[in-house]
Amino acid sequence: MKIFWEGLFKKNPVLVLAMGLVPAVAITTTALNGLILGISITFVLLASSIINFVVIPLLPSSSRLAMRALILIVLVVALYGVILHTRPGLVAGLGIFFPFMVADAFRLQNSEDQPTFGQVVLEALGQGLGFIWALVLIGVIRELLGFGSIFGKEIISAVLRPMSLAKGVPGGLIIVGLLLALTNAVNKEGGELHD
Amino acid sequence: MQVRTGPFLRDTVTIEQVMGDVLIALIPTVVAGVLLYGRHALMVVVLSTLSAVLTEAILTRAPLTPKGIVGDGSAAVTGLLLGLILPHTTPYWVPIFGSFFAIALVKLAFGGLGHNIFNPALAARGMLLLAFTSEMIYRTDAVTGATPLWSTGSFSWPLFWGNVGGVIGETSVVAILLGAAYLFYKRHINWRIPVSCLGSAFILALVWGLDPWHTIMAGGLMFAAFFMATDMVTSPVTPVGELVFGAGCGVLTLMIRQYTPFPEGVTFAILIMNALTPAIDSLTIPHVFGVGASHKDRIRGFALTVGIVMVLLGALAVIENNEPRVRPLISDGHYLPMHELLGDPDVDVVEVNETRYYVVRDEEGDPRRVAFIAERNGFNGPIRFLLLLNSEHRIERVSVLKQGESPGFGELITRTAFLEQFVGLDKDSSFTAGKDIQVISGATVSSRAVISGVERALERFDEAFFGVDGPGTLNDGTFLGQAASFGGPLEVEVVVSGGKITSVTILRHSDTPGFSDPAISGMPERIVAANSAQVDVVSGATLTSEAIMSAVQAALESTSVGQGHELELDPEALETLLPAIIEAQGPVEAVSGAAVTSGAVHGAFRDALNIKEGQ
Amino acid sequence: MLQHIGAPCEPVVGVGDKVKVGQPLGKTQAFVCAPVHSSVSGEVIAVEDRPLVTGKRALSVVIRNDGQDDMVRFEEGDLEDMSPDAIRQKVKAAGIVGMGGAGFPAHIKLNPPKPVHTILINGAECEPYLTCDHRLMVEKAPQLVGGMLAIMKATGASRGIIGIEENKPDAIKQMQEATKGQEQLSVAVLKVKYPQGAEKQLIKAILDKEVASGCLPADVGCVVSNVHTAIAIYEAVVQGKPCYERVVTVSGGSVVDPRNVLVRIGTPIQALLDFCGGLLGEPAALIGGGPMTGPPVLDVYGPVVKTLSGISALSYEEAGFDVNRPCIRCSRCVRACPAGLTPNLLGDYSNRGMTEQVIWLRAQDCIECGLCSYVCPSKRALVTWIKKGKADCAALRAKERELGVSICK
Amino acid sequence: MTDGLDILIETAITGNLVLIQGLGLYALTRYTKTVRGAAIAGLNTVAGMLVGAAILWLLGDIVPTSPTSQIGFYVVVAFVSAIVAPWLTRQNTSAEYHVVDTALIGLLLLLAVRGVTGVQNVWVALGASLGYFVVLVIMATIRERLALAPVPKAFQGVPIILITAGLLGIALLGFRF
Repeated sequence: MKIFWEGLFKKNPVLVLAMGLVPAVAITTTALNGLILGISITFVLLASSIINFVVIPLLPSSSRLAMRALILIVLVVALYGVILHTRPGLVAGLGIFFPFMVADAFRLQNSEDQPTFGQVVLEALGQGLGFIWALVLIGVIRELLGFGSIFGKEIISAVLRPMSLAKGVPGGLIIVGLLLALTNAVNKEGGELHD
Repeated sequence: MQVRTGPFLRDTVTIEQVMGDVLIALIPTVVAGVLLYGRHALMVVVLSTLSAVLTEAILTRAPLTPKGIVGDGSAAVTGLLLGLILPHTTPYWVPIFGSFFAIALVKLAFGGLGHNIFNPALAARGMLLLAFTSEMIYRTDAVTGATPLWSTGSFSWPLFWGNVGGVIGETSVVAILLGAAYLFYKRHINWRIPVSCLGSAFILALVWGLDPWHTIMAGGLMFAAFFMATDMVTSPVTPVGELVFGAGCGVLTLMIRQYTPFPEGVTFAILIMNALTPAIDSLTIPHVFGVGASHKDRIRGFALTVGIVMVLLGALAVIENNEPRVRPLISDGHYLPMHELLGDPDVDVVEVNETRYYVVRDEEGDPRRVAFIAERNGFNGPIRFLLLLNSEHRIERVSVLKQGESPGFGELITRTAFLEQFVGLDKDSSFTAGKDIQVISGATVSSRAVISGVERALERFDEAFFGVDGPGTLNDGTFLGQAASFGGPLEVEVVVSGGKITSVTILRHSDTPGFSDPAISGMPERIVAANSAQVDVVSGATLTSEAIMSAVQAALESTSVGQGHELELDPEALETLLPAIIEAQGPVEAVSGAAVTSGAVHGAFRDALNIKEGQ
Repeated sequence: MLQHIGAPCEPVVGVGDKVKVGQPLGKTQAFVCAPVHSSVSGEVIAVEDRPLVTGKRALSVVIRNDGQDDMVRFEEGDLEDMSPDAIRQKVKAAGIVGMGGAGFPAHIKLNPPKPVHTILINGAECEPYLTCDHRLMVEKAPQLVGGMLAIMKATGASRGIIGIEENKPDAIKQMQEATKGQEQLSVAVLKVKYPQGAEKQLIKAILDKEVASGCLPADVGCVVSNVHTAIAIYEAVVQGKPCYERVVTVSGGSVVDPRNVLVRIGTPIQALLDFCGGLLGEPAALIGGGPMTGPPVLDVYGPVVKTLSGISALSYEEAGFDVNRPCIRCSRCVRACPAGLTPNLLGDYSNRGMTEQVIWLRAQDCIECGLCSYVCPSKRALVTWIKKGKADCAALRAKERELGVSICK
Repeated sequence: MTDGLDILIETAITGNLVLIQGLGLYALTRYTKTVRGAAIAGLNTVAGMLVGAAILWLLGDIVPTSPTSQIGFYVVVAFVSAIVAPWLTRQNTSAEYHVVDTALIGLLLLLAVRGVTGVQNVWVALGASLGYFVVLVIMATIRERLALAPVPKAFQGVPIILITAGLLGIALLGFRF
């Protein structure tokens, strides 16, 4: 269970590990985008972890890396296709950068073999949910500032006019940067960066 | 005894003195700004300075005594500089928020004094420009309208003394030079950055055939060259680096001015060069004593610098002279198979306001299906698109016919996923970008251009077929009209006799004398001659001209619609409407209770403020 | 026993020995070394480690002065008759070192590795506050000319130039008179500028030649000598007098009666200060040397050594200290640096021990003049850090040599 | 020629992959500690972009037309290029880096949706990779200076990099304001 909560908070993939920056900055301009993206990533992570758990041990070690990548690509592209065919309007909002989650999902996957199936699922779920809440938070902030609304409902347009900067990438970079700093301050552990 | 290390003699200059001297050097500019713009400008400057100083004191947990609050004085400099580069009409929260941003995020987050990468005041201004465009650009743009930044006029004395509206600190060249002279005298700045910055801009302006004096004196370049680019913390420390930095600022400023209609390129140019400063520093470590032959090296270095600058300028000139060639998909609407599109061989061609409408009429002769081609300026020149309306005048189809947007970016607007979003909308629909219509990530500007273009095209269509009639059916009489100009309301009296405009008199205006004069004297003649409110503007006084036109239009509208002769301008309505128009880049819903006024303002600003906005 | 750069001397006297003024106390066979002579007559009471003014300790010979001032007999010589080698021998025997502060043994300097055409006498005072060279030029101009001739003869140079800053008109006049009739000698008037007195800067100012980094003045055909050194060489060669006394400037706002004092080597600083009327209260800084480059005096009972050109006792009004506020990158230090370095970066990197960057920024070319710290509005300890950085570089180089590998390029 | 030059400038400055498009942030935060490291990482990605563009140029005729399979195709090309690139530049950084950088996928996706053909692929890739490379190196020089600065603890690491990038993005937005 610890592994689940870690992914959710202490090792939140976006706010602590600083993964998924591209989805957060380039795509999550609204809360809805963040939610869809988070759900998509959760799905991809969960599905790929399960498939990996089953398939990867059967493969020779030399081809595991490529195989994992391939599985991810197939999953993401399939998901993209599904969204495109069911809700084409969403794609315009998510933009063409949707498949970027491939890279982040790949980096998030623990390459070491997981001991049990349950742990694999829990980790993927925890990270996915971590993605969801972090991306929705970022989306809410940026939508509020950029459009004056949350999930499409107008909130502040009467008081303070929305600022277009928050919608753009530079504004997104600054907002996400501030959120990360805030997390660091709360965590008190300082920004550990693996470089 | 405490062990101290040498040297035991120190110059008496301290950080406080440096900062104090910069503050002193800014006094003439503040005085000039306050003299030109009055109390509000003073408040803006004071507020930004105070909030900068307080922000720093609170965030660094300095003791909140007067001394602790003032600290080393660097926050005051940042705040004052920021105040001086804000438009004088800006609301009071803008300087406060800007100063907070500058100090907290651009300075303290980077480690405080001496460690910031970007010039805090400029970064804050860049942020404000992009985030709160209307608060920042309203009057600034008016200045560009009135100051012919690109005209071929020669050395302008009003500009030199500061008789030009706009940003508080950037207007009076004399005051700027006074302050700069003081800094030179105190040896806090040296000639390299200002000279190379202004010099490169000057030369580039000559190369591009612009008026060089105007180029360096208008649009804040002068102020920035002396007070912003020379900011010690964010500019290189090496002599050669300073030259490179200054030249970069000048060249980038002009490039940005060329790329965008916005005159404040210098803000962004200096920010870009700030980011390059560490690189410039490490590439231009100065000549070490005793390493290499000095004289020859210096000459070679100089020649190399000149060479590189020349090559750069040459490249820029080449780019400039070769406007991006647009390869249209279909070069002209005439070749479109309109009959097929409309599904009816019986097509009327109606031309209204230079737009050609292909109309299939129903039994009563009203338009049933309509196709027409509209244009809108995108990121890279006009985007031309075809609109197809169904019998309810809702959009049936939008296709982009011609665009010159960046391959891979702006070009995405041609994708069906984007254009399909318009289907079913009509002129009463809301067209908010990003909400009603999803903007394409990576092609925001172009998307917005299409969105506002479609919206406007629908309005025009409506005006053309169902709107008020044009001139020619004017009722005789004397009418009053009003419109907002950049100095305040402008009032005209229009006399119509025999269905024609016979005289136009400007009753009242408060625009800057000198700049607006050509328009005040020239426009009535033109309007009478053309018998229309829509005439060419007087160059050099664009905004005033526009205001006159819209005031006349308002007067004429009151005649044709038959409304009361007196038009009351509701200042409050104006306040809320103007920024909204600018923000939305197009018409907004008229403020209730001030419908006519709004219409007049619409007319004036719709085309005048053809500003491409950022994201 | 260590009053110069190079190997220390070994004492040749023991406790209880009677010595006379001018009698050698220490000798050595090492190449870069100069003997030390007694400055008083009396009895040796100890040979032990004693603190120097800088707080460092060195092997010292302690002599109880009997007040007799018995001199050893000096061997007089005639410059005309002597060979360059003989001059060098006499200079070596007299124990003359560079008296401007560096303390490089003079006889080695007189034997340059490359042919020399010009000798330069540094009449530009090394530091503000110090005036001993100035006074010497005014008072001992003939001796200085003699010293120049001796150096020229020893080095085979054909030209002698003495560079004097233009704010010392009396010295210029004296020297012009003294060199009258000597065609190979001339006086160059220099701008007043710190650090004009540094060797390479002097060459640049007089001859407009830059001595390449890591090279000696001899590489451009020069030998540079201090005024005091030249006079000591003259006295050693012509009068046979060993180096047992020197002129020390006692100056600064805290000194009651600032003056130049001819003082025997080994005199405690305190005695020197007392001679000048003592101090007005506690000085803000007591420095052995000039205020720019001199080290702080940690022991006022430390002895005067051959390289001590002055004592500066600065009052609180005139002295400045490190505060180390953040660098505002005003680039004053870059513009001031006579060596053309970037002290702000160099200081930061040195302070953090980033030796690779320190080497890249050419710390070894720093002449430690202190100008960067002087001009710094943030009062940063740039020189101190750079000195540390230079030491780090040297240590790294030594390690590289030891290991035979290149740690950094 | 001017066409090419135009594309170069548009893609390098006004459509900068990192600062305006928000791609390649992983490399921006992880590989910019030293200028050398940034240059190597940048070089790898640049090589990958060019290889990818070249592949697209060569395979231009067989690119699938339906959106889903098209994107799949491009992602695969991106992965292939990413694996080929370090081998080309002979600059291995880490196993992790073998995979792919978002900027690489991003560029190829952008190529995908823009529908240009032939050698223009390479022009766009050249401009985009130039802009990407320069931003990476500049960020490294800025970080070297920030290494000397007392950045508040909470801001150390990724946050200050993102904020710097954001401010730099604001600066570049001046070109399309």
